[in-house]
Amino acid sequence: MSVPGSGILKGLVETARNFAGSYVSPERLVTVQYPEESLPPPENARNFPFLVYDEDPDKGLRCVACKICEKECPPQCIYIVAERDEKGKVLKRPRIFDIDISVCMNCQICAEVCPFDAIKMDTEFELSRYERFGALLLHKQDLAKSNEYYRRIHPTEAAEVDARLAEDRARQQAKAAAAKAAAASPAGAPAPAADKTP
Amino acid sequence: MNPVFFILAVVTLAGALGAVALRNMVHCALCLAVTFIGIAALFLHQGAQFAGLVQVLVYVGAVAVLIVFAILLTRSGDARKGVAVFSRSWKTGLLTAAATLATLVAAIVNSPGLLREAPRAPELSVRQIGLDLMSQWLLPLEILGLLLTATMIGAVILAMPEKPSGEPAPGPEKGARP
Amino acid sequence: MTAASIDQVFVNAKQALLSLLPETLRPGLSMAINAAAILGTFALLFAVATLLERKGLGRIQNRYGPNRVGPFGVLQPVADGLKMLIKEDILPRQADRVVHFLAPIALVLSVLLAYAVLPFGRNMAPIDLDAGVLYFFAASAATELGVFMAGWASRSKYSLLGAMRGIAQMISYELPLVLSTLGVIMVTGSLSLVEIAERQAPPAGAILGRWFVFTPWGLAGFLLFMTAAVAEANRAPFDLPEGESEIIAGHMVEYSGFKYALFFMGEYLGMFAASGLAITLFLGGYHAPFAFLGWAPSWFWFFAKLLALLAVFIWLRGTLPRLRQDQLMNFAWKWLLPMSLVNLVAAGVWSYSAAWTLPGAGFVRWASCAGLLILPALWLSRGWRARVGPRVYRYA
Amino acid sequence: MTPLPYWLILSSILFAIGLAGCLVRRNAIMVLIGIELMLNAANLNFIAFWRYGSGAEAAHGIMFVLFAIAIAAAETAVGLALVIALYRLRRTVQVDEADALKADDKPR
Repeated sequence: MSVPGSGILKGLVETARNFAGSYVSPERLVTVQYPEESLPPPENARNFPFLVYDEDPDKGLRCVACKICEKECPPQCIYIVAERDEKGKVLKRPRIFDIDISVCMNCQICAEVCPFDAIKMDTEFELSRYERFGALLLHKQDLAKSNEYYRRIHPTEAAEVDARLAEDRARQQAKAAAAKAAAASPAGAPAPAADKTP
Repeated sequence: MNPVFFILAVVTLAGALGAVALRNMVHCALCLAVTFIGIAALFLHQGAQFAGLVQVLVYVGAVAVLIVFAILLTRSGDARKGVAVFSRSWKTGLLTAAATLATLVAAIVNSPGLLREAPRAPELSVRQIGLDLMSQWLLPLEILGLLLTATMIGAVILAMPEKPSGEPAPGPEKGARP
Repeated sequence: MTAASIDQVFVNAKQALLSLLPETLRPGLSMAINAAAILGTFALLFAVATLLERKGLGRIQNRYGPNRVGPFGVLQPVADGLKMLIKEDILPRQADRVVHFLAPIALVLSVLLAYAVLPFGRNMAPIDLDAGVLYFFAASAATELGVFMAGWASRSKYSLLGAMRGIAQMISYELPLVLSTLGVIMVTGSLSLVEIAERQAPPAGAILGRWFVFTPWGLAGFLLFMTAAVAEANRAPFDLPEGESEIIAGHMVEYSGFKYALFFMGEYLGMFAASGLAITLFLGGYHAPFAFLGWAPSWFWFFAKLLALLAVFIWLRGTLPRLRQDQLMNFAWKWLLPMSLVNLVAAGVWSYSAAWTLPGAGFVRWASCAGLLILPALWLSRGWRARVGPRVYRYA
Repeated sequence: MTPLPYWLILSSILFAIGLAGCLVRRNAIMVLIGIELMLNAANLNFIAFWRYGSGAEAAHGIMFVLFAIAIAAAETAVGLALVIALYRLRRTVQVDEADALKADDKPR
C-alpha cells in the first residue's frame, strides 16, 4: 500500500527538478526566442503557393497559363491572363498571374492539379503587412521563385520533380530524335526502345 | 442623534425596504445582505464586537448565500411579467404591519423610563464571553449544539429527493409539468 | 542605526507624520495611512506576484516565461496593467447593470478588509482586534456574495455555473479552514492575531522559535489550512470555478478591462491574506526562525515568509492537475473536515499533556499526538484511490 | 450617544418592514426573508437593552443575540429545505398556491 499523498510529493519533486534544471542546463528549455532565432520549418511544411522558374525569373517560368489552377482553386484567389503576341495569338506563358493570399486557404490543390510542376507550396510565413487591402495580393514577379529555392525548402519533393522533368525531357528528346531518324530512314529504327527505361 | 447611527440606520432600513419590496428576488437577497451588514455595523457601534462579527459571519456568509441558492434552485430569480409578486390581500398585510408599528412606537414614545443615559462603555473581552459560554451558559450551548445537529439532519432529509418505491413517480428532474 | 530602529522604522515614520497634524485629526488619519500602506504594498506585491507566477510556471514547464518587456521582463506587470486599463469594458446586453458593476467592488473590498488585523511586523498590526481571527473570517465571508453577484448578473450560463461551483466550493472549504485554526486558538487561548504571533516568539536562550508548525497538531493544522486556503482562493488544483478548459473563466467570463483586473486582483489578494493568516497562526508570525537571525527586521521576516508561501502556491499550480467536481466535494467533506476535527482533539491532548513531567514525557507526547493524527488520516485515506479511481479517459 | 428610544424605534421599523414582507409577498422565500428581518430587529433590541441596561458587565445581551443568531440560522436551513421540498412536489413556491392539505396527484 502506498502512502497517501506520495503521488503529490512525487509530482512536486518532478516540477522542482524542472524548475531548477531549467536554470542549470539551458538545453532543457524548449522555447526559441523567435524574432531573433527561428526554427527551420519542417520539410513537409506548406502554406502559400509560388511559381517555379528555371534560370530566368520571367522567361523561365514553367507556367504555361493553362488556367487549370485558376479553375480548381476553391476560394478563387488565382487570377491568370495569358500573354498574347501582336496578332492576338495566345502564347504559352502568363502575362498576369496574381494570387491573393489573404484569400488563399492553403489547400495545395493548385499544386496538385498543375501538370507542369509550375506552382508549388511555399514555407514563408512572416507575411504580416501594415495595409489592409492589396498588400497580400502577390503578382507574378513576387510569386516567381527559383527552382533552387524550391530544392532548398522541399528537397525530397524537388528531387522527385526534377527527376520526372528530366525524364520527360529525355523522352521528348528521344522522340524527336526518333522522328528525325524516321524522317531520315523510312524503314524506322527500334533504337528508342532502349531509351524508354532510363 | 449621532450621525454614525443615523447613516447606519438609513442604510439598514433602505436595505430592508429593498429586501421586501423589489420585484427581482435576487435583488431582494442582495438587499437583505446589505441589511445584515448594516445591523452588524450597528452592533459594532454599540460596542458588541463579538456579536457584530458573528452576525456578518453567519448572516452574510451563510444565510444570504443559502437564500440565494434557494432562489436559484426554485427558479424564482427571473421575475416574469404578469406574475403577481404581492398577494391578493396585500392591503390587509400592510395594515397589520402599520398597526404593529404604530403600537410599538406609541409604547416606546410613552415610556419616559427609557430616556436614560447609557452606562460607561462595557469592556467585554472575547475571553469573558467564552468563559461565560462555558460556565453559565453551558446547558443552553449544549442544547443549541443538539438543535443544530438535528437541524442539519432534518434539512438534509427534507431536501433530499424522495425515491418512491413502487410506481415510477416523476422525479424532480423529469418535472411534474412541462 | 540600530536593529531595533530599523525594525520600527515604519511605525516611527507614521508617528512622525501624525505628530505634524492637529490632535483631532490623528485617529482618522492614522487609519487612512494604514489603509494606504496596505493598499500600496499589496498592490505592488500583486504586480510582483503575477510576474513571479508566470516566470515560475514557465521554468516549471521548461520555458523562459515573460522576458521581453524591460530587463528580464520585470516591466511585464506594467504592460499587463496598461493593457487591462485600456481595454474596452464590455457589458452584456442582458446583464444586470448595477449588480454587474458592484460585484468586483464587493469582492475586492471584502478581501481588503481582512488585512486590517494581520500583524505585518512588530507593532505593525493596523488594528489589534480582540477577536482578530473571527474578524478575518467575517470580512472574507462576503467574497462568496461577490462571486455570486458576478455570476448571476452576467446572465450567462457559463458564469452562473462557475459562480455556483465557486460558492459551493468556498462554503465547503470554509469549514476546514476555520476548524484548522481552532487548534491554535485553543492552545493560545486568544483570538487576537497579535497575541498569537507573540506567543510564538523564541523563548529566552532558545535557538529555535516556538512556531506552532513544529508541533504535530500544528503541522497537520498548517497543511489542512493551506489545502483549504488554496481551495478558498480558487487556485489550482482547486480552480474549478474558473476551469479554463470547461467553463472558460467561470464567474468572470463576461468581465473585461478594469473590472476583470479587479477580480484578478481579488484572487491574488485573497491568496496573500490567507498566506498572511497562515504565517501568523502557524509559522511564527513576524518572528525570525532562529534566535540568532533576530537582527533582521520583523517585517522582513513576514514578507519573506509570504513570498515563500506564494512560491508554494505557484509550485502547486505548476504541479497538480485540476480535480473533478465530485472529487473536490468528497475531499472537503470526507477527508478535510474529519481530519480538522481530529486535529482539534490532537491539539487538546497536546495542550493538556503540557504538564507532564515524567522522563520521556516529551517523546510520549509527540508520539501520541502524531499517532492520533496519522492513524485517522490513514483510515480516512483507505480505499481513496479506489473511490477516486484511476482516471478513465473517454474519447469523443 | 444616541438615546435608547431611537434604537427601539429603528428596530420597530425593521420589525414592521419584516412583518409587511412576510404578509404581503407570495413567494415562500420572501416570507423567510421577512422572518429574518424580524429576528434581526429583535437582536437589535437585545443589544440596545444590553448596552443601556444596568448589567452591561455581564454578557447576557450578547449571549441572547448569539443564541438567536444560531437558532435563526437553523430556522433558515429548515425553512429553505421545506421550500425546496415544496417546489419539488408542486413546482411552485407561491404560498397561496400551496393550499391543499394533501399532496394531490394532479399537478397544478
